Amino acid sequence: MFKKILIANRGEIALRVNRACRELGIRTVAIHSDVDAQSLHVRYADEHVCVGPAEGGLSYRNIPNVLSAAEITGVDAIHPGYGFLAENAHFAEVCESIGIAFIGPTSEHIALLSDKSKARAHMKKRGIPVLPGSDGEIEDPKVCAAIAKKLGFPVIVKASAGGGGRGMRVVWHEEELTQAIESAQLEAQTAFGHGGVYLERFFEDPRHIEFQIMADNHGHVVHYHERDCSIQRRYQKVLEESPSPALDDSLRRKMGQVAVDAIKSVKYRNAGTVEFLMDQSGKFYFMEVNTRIQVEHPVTEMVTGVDLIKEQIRIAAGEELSYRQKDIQLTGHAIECRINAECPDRFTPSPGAITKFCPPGGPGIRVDTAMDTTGIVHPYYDSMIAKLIVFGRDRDEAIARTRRGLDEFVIDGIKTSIPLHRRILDHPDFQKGPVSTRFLDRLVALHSP
Amino acid sequence: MFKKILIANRGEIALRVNRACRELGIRTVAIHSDVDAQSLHVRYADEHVCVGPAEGGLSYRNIPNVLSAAEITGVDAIHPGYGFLAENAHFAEVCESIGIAFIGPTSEHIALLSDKSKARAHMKKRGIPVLPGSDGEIEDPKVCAAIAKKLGFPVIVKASAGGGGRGMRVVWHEEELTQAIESAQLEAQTAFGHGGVYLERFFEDPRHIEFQIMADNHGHVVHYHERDCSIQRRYQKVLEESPSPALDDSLRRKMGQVAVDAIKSVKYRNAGTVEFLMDQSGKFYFMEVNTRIQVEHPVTEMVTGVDLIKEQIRIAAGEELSYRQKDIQLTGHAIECRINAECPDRFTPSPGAITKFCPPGGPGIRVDTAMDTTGIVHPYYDSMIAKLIVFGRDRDEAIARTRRGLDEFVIDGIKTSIPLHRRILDHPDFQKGPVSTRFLDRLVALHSP
Amino acid sequence: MADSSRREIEDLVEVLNRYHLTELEFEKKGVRIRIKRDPVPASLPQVDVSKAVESGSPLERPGPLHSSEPAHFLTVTSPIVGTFYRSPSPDTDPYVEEGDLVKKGQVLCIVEAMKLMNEIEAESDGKIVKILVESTTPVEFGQPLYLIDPLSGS
Amino acid sequence: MADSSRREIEDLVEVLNRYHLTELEFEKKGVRIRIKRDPVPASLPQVDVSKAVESGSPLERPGPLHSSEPAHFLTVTSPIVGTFYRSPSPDTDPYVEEGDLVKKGQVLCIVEAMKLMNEIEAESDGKIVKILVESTTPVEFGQPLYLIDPLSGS
Repeated sequence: MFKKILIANRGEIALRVNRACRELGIRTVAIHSDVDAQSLHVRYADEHVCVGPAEGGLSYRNIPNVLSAAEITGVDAIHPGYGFLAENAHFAEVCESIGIAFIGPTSEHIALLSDKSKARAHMKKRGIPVLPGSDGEIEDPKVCAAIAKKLGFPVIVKASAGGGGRGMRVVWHEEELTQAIESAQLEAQTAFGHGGVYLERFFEDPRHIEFQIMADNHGHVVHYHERDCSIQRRYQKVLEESPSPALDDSLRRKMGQVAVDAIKSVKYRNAGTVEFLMDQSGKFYFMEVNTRIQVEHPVTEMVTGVDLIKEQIRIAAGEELSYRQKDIQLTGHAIECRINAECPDRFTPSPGAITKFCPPGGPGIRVDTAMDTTGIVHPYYDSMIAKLIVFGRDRDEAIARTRRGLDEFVIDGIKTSIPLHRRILDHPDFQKGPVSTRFLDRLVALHSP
Repeated sequence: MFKKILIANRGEIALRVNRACRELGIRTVAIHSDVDAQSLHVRYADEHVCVGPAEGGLSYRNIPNVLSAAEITGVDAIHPGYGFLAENAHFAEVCESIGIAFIGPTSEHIALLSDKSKARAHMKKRGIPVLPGSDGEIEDPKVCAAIAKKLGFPVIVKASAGGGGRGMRVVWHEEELTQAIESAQLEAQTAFGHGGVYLERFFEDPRHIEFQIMADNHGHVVHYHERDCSIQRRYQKVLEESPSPALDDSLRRKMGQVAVDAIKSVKYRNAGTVEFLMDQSGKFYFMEVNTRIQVEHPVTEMVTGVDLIKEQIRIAAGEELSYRQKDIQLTGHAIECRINAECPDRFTPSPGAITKFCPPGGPGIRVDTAMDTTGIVHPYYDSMIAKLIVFGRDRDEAIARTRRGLDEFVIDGIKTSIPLHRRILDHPDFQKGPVSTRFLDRLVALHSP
Repeated sequence: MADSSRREIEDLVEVLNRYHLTELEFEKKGVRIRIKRDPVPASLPQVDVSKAVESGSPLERPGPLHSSEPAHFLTVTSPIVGTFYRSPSPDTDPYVEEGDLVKKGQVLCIVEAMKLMNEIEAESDGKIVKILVESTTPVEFGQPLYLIDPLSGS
Repeated sequence: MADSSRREIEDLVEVLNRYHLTELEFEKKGVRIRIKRDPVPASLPQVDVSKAVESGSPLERPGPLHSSEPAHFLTVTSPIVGTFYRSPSPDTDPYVEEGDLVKKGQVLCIVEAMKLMNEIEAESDGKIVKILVESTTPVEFGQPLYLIDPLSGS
């Protein structure tokens, strides 16, 4: 097992990894930007190294400084968290080359799976159901138009290197197609440095279902069942739950097996998420594999009792998976609310000083945050300041308890998305069960000032 | 279901009950003494009534004022929590007589089971294994001596009305017997207003194992498996866990059945705990029934996923138990640390102002407390200010995580028992497994200044 | 402005006047009212302003109240939880009215608790300055019921 | 205004009076009350102002630092994370010593990161007042390495 791990992140996920390390008896090194010197993730760590100024590109994403920090502190491994360097194949590769374990998949896995178009082609070849679409990237407008007509409008143009809704265009009519492709290519080129795009059929009211996967270096792969992440605002996840109210046991088993097959087909290692799009009829299609631990991993931990971060670390250290598929049972229901520092109506960031931070407590409540009893929300980083994760014996109890937890949560000094979560949880459609990824955009449109 | 419940308590248990009510959509009335007017349990409630001055006997135990508060606020039911009026048969009786539901057993159950000597005799008659001892209370010194000789020294003198170690005397030699009985009688008379005592064989290194029971008004009784409360200081529980490392599945089933039989034999209702003493060989003996929800109920909630307080409320409202025995599965391992405001070496109370209170977070951590980000520990009440309850997939993980939680816990301004818990959790004997109720007294003696 | 708000403000002004305050802020359920008045103009001529300025120490605590009327008022509070009644029964007169002089030990009201009528007595001679609770209202322990001016009674 | 609010305000006034306060703010469950009164002028003339002034205000903040020398010193900080070396190789002399005069652009030390030697140069002329880190020590971003007195260099 590793003796010392550098946590190449900040905020709640840095604390989350720190906690896993402490429980495993592993020493920790925090990195931080200069404005984060007093942050909780720094205070929790055994050692800490300042790696640059406030701006993430110069500190948390600064590969030479992060690796130097790993070298001067003599760590065995680096946990990248999510965001920053977590899906940077080059970073993983340099780690491998200097003999520091990157807690995640290999650089080849990241490279293959971060190219959405290639991943799609690979999965299709292996018999994994993918969304109807183009074979690989598209160039020629005429070929494009033919594919689109065959798929039937609307279609969606997606960037191969994309993520988070960038480089995406929905096309409703043939005459809009060429322009949509060009603008998506331009946006993708600007955002990711690679302008390649591909075509898929567009579903208007899909659900977003993803399976948590773990694979060890000994050929074992298990899934920890699904998360339903259909509550999104402009392709950004807002609230997640497990299990999905849209799945029954038979569909769950089927999708779980497909997810495991997809992962096995690339000989994947460590934690990953297989994302599916599911239509109203229950048909599901592979979308992509996320090659990192995800923000919403705690809902899976709540319903399976597994510590996914510890499992990641154990596997990276060469241990075997500590569960077989049959040991992984779903119990109860879990919901996660991402609490962002933002105006709940206009979604503009609300950085500043938190004058009082008092999380809820009692049964079934878990809070992951890097806030102390007070705190600072810097404008340089992600606006998520806390995750409220709630367990209940069933979905109804989880919803009632989440509402109770939101009511108890005190965050003074800044605006947060707590009122938005209340609106979601109070909504009869959400309470009833499955909603689509467009539920929240519609709800927000109704309330927009 | 009830519309409004008065919570006749303060501190963390008042919040615990409030949370259950909120999740059930029931309005709450807090009562409070004048020094508690700003307390969190008051702020969380929908309504609040001041019932007296600081001293508990004049406020929280003031039956006329508490019942008047119930009347003027028009509640359907009263939840007594633990302590204060929770095991007061007279209070339960008056509630019954004025048509306000007492969330707990009937006054007859409380009266029968709070007389330890009568309860013992009752259980013996029904074939429940009880500790070898006298049949009922003892008076005549000569009869006493004969019984004691037959039991074999050491024996223990216990007050019928006793609890928490008061009115107890261990007698190692015959010549000490008469004096021990007299002093125990005197202490019992002073403390409980009833001087009756009885004799039992004394075990030197027993374990304290108790079963959580729930019984509805329709004849159903279930148990939620055991809690091990062997970590005690002078008969006061300090740390509890579930399941017990001393039980295997077969013994667990056997004891669970005995606990259910004991409860059924008195046609009990609502939540209760059957306490057993277990010797080194695994033989177990009925000790008593606690007729209330207990401080340590959360460890059971963690490993069964049940909300015991909500279940209490549902049953008191006439609903059936929402679980059958086969539905109640043990998953993982849970530990509770009672965090007291006290000097960790001398165990003297440490009331005062908490200048900063920041509980731990992350996976598997639950904190039940009535402290805000700051708080006041009044000298008038129990010194317990928080409960750290931790879930792990197995005992090793639960121990590692509890240590992590204790390390994260920030309570500034007063002294707490956190260092004591660290000593317990760091101890190899505790880490290995079963220890006896004398483990902690020995550990403390070693460290005493 | 709703009538109720108007009434609330007027109530607050009354409190401001009665207790010789200079500022009063009251916030409840999203409504915030703040009223302010110049420091007591009536007494101004008697104050030697120049000296006041000279003295200047910000740390100095104010001395005993200049207009000391309320300071010596006694508050009769409820010793129990229950329902407050101003009269022994619905069809009889109240025990006392504002302005009445009362003797120590005289019954002021009843607080009913658990069907028992508990008589609350005056703890000293004095004049009833204000009745703070309406009859048949629930009261909690320590809740002020009457303001008594003990000087007026002597 | 509800009776209970009125009662609360009056209670607060009582406290204000009793303890001779000038301002009191109270917040509870969405209700916020703030009351204020002028400090009572009656006792002012009795204060001996001259003594108050002589004694010296305990609130006086200390002025700017008496010994102000370091204020104009420049700190050379590490622009990267790595290992600090005072000399180009183990068997050569350090680039600079305390007391040395340096020119802008002159190499002061090396910070090694990922096997790369990064030369750190002086940003202005001056005298090396203090070397803050020992050779071969790991340094983080922004860590002070040298104190330079730019005046001494001019």
